[in-house]
Amino acid sequence: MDIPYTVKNRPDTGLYNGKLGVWLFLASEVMLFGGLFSAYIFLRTGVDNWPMGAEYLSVPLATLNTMFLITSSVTMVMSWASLKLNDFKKFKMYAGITLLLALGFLVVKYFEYTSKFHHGYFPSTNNFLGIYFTMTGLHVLHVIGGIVVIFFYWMPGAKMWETDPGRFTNRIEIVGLYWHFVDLVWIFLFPVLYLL
Amino acid sequence: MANMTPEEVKHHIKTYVMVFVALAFLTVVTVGISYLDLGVTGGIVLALIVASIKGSLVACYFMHLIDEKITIYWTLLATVAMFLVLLFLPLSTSLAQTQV
Amino acid sequence: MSTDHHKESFWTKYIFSTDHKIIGIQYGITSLVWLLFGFTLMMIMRYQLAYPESPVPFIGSLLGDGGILPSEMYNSLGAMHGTIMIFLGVVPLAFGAFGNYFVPLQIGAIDMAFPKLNAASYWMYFMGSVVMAIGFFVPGGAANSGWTSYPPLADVATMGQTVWLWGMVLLITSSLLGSVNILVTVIQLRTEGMTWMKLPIFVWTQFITAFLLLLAFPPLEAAGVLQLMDRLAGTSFFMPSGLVVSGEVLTNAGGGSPLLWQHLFWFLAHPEVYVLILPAFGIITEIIANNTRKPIWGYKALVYAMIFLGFMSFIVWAHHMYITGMGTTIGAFFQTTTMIISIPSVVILTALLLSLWGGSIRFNTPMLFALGFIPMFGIGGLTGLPLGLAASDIHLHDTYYVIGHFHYVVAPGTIFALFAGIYYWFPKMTGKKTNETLGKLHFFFSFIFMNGVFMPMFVQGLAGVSRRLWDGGEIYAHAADVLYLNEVMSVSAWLLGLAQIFFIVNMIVSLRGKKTAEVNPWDATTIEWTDTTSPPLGHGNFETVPSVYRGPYEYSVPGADKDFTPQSEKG
Amino acid sequence: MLELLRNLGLPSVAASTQGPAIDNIISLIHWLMLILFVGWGAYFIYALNKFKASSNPKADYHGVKSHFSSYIEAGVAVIEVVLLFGFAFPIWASRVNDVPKGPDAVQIRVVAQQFAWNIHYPGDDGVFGKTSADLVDEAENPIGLDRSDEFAKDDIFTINQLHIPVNTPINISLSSKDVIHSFGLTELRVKQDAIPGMEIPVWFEATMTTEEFLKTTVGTAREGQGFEISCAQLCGLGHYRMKGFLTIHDDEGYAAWLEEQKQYIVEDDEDDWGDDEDW
Ligand code: HEA
Ligand code: HEA
Ligand code: CUA
Ligand SMILES: [Cu+2]
Repeated sequence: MDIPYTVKNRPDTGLYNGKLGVWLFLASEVMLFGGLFSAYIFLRTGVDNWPMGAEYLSVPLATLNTMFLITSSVTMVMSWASLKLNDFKKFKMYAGITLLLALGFLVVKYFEYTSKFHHGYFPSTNNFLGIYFTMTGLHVLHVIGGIVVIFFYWMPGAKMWETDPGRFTNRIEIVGLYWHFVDLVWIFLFPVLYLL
Repeated sequence: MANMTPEEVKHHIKTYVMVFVALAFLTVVTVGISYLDLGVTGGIVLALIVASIKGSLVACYFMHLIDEKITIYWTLLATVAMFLVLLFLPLSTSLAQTQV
Repeated sequence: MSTDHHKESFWTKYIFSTDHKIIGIQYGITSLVWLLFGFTLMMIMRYQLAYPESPVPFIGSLLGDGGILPSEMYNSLGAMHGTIMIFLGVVPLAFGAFGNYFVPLQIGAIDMAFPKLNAASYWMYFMGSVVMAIGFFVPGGAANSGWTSYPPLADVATMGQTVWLWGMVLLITSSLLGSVNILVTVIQLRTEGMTWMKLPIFVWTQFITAFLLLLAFPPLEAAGVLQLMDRLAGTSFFMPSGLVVSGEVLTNAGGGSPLLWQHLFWFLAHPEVYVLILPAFGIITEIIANNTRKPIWGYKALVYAMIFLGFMSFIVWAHHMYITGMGTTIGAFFQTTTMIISIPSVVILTALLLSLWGGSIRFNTPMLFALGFIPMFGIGGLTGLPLGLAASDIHLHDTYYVIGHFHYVVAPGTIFALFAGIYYWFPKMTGKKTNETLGKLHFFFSFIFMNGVFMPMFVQGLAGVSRRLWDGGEIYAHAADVLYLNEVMSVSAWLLGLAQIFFIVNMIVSLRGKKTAEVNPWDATTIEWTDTTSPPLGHGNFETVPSVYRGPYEYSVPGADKDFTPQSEKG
Repeated sequence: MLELLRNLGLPSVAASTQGPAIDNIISLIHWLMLILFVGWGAYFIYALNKFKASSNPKADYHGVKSHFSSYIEAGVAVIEVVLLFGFAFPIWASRVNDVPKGPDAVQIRVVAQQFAWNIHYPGDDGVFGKTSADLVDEAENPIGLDRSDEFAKDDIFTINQLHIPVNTPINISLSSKDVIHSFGLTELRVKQDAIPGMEIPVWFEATMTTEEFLKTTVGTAREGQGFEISCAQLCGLGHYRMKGFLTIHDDEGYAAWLEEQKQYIVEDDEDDWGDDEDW
């Protein structure tokens, strides 16, 4: 016997299990980053002089990264829409671009981090850098998680398209929701850490 | 989003592209604002407003929140409420802390 | 159907199973072992409290130093007792075991919504508990800054604290997976006819509990990450500048705040206490309805009270922090919310009490534990009130009064409810009956000794004896009058430990006995009892999934031929 | 009720101006608790007996129909409102807002550390000298007082010995060098966390001298032992022994004590005195 509503929507809620599940998971993620944002505000208001992000950080690189993530978000949603249109090739293309952009994000982040270390800026230098490394570090872990999952459905997991296309499309929608959330977190991290 | 016609999907795709353009534009705007000298408070407020607009665009269109099911709205409503509590209540508590 | 097509090996069937019933039992066994262990730690500590600085018998040689429990180890055991009881004992038992096993059965689902995730959350919990156990073997011993882990103490503590934090990260992740699973299961997999207002209260409590875990735990995870950064990367999120610890000026950058941790911690830990009590309410409600043979009084009031309780629990946390120097407005706010949150608890208890009226009460073992729960929770809840008013909390904060308060709600409260649940559902889980005599002995002795341990705590607390004192307050003059109680409490605790032998023997004997239990031994109405095979393993819990036609507690319906009408009965 | 609570351990003296108010609210709320518990307890036992299966074999589907429970719940809510507005808020407001700053009040700094209470008086000039973490020397100068600062010259410093005058507002500014401690004066119903990085005011006015208090202890288990400072917050392995002593003098006694302390300033700083053999 199979668990119901993995592909079809339950009539009264209009949802399939995975979608509800991922939204609940994202709710907890909101609270996780919420805890860190709360810490940020708390620490910042607790001291007299809080450094401007731009003193330590590179705004151009972060702008580039913002663009990477925004674009990857749109390609992610396009890859799902392609599946909806039964166009598996386009799905492959868009998901591939998403992966590339995500990797691009990581590469830029790598250069950002190493250049901080070169200048002798470490998490322990001050609380601004501490919270910067913690928040972006956690975000990077989320990006890496996203890459792993997208890669899985791009290569080995894509076989499911042949056996169970409805379910595969749903999975991509779920992965997409997660990926947009990662983008959304960055949309807030960017001004909060770099610009204020 | 389980049962959409191809036309609907195509229509959606147009929206995605538009949202993408808006997001890119707003990113430029935020960076631009940060070079203006608006003072700390002004800068923070404006930057956060822009970020919220961007965030809502992503949530509403990419994540399809604009027409989602009631269950998800309820869940998110509760989450947002707790999120706001988490963000501001500790702060107001510490600001009211008795100190010499 | 219950049986799978292919033969499963022992490993896939019992160890890496994705069947919610097996996972529930895994949770149950692991958490019971931890409960026993956590209790053992406390029995050791109680020796030092009763007879300060005398060698502990039997296990003294493990403690070093002539068999006397050293004060730093006392702190370790105390912190680990709290952590283990709450995060490794009660939550996994109440939410992991009972939730997993009975939520799908009670709503007529064939399994949890995400069986693999379910297994993952058990194994995450298991790993978390292994990590916690490793803490005892690292240099400096296990975490010793209290279960609350307040920095800066926890920031500068020995390595055990780092292990504790890693353990917590795993446990939190496990709870998050578990709660997503329960929520989706309840929302999506209710069988036909099982509308929200026909859900058994037990399912409601699990549902609300899952919400609390989902939204309250992540901030603690964030806080845990920050504390790990403080300890491993040298940040100073929780450390202000210019600290001088043991004569050394710390070289941290400073600028952090110890209170930040307290906010993030209590943001979880207050909702957490309702995580401990809500499933208990659920179990108690099932058993009371069943053994009074009448519907529960005020079903709707119960449901709304619990939802309200869940919401409110997010905005009362700073009542643990009055003495940190809270201002007047915020103080007034938190005192008010704390008083408000006591009202739904009163409503819940009132509904349970009124449910007795007009019943035809059977006093079997589960019912005895359920009835014991009510006044015990009453004492625990009522003693929360003086703590909730900042003015009286000035005197009572961090004294044994607090210890007494919360043990009454968690030990003779929640633990009794869990025992009640175990006795009640044992026939369902195993097809076997437990021994009533042993069960009743277990109840009466536990009841007496629980009170023997915790009642004197209020006296010590009123006298102002601080908690977490290695010598039990011996050096303080204000404790002199009430010091003799330490021995009373300790002896009660050991006798309480002995009383558990009835339980363990009962479990072993019953498990080895024959499958003699009927399908529905208690004549209950909820649909887990309509199931014909007991216990059916594998996905698929029912021969045919029942549809639901009526409320969960249709006992003694006028005009019906039996005194219970199952939810799945048409008409 | 207060008598009952006293018999149950609540210290029989509440030796500060706020103490009686705190005892009062403790006893009021215990009234509420007792009434609820006894009331429901009586009902509980009555119901169990009346409705046991042997005396009531057939359960009643409908059960209680009256709404009296709603009145009880409303009643509890009303009493809680009264307790909040009538008692809890005012007491807290006075504790937080009435901090005496003027010259009539005695100003003291208390700096907690593992596992002792450092007490710092401003001396005759009424101004605390500068302190700095870099000057800390655990043996000689635990609070890092900068004796070269002109305000520091007359500062008095003790370990674990807090001396105050009776019937005078005392304003203690509380902080900690290392971890969180909690400054508790049980008999005065005073408690306040000492949090590193923060200077939190605690104020009170003692209403009884140590001498008077000692008379009340005659014949009890604590005979001969005066007021103490206890640490209420877990602060490490020595938390249990972080005890200080509070001595409340009459005005002359206090002046004499201050005078006596001055001689230690001139000599080698605060080294070889203070009852630290007791902690
Ligand atoms: C299951 C756990 C649980 C529950 C349910 C509660 C319930 C409550 N708690 Fe408790 N609490 C803890 C667990 C719990 N608590 C723990 C673990 C701590 C300490 C943490 C630490 O510091 O380590 C703590 C500490 C704690 C404090 C901090 C004290 C301090 O540190 O100074 C406060 C202060 O407000 C408080 C208040 C309350 C209140 C107002 C309730 C209310 O919700 C209670 C409402 C209930 C009632 C009002 C009962 C109604 C009774 C009747 C109707 C009568 C029935 C009578 C008969 C049947 C005879 N609690
Ligand atoms: C759920 C939470 C919970 C539970 C159930 C308990 C249960 C008990 N606790 Fe605990 N306790 C805490 C949570 C809990 N405690 C916390 C959070 C603290 C604060 C820590 C800190 O200061 O940081 C604390 C602190 C604390 C102290 C204060 C220490 C101090 O301040 O120095 C004391 C002192 O007596 C104590 C005693 C006890 C006793 C005697 C029990 C007894 O009731 C135990 C009874 C246990 C059982 C009855 C379980 C028996 C199990 C079985 C029989 C299983 C059988 C096994 C199989 C079949 C495999 N506890
Ligand atoms: Cu200082 Cu406990
Ligand atoms: Cu609480």
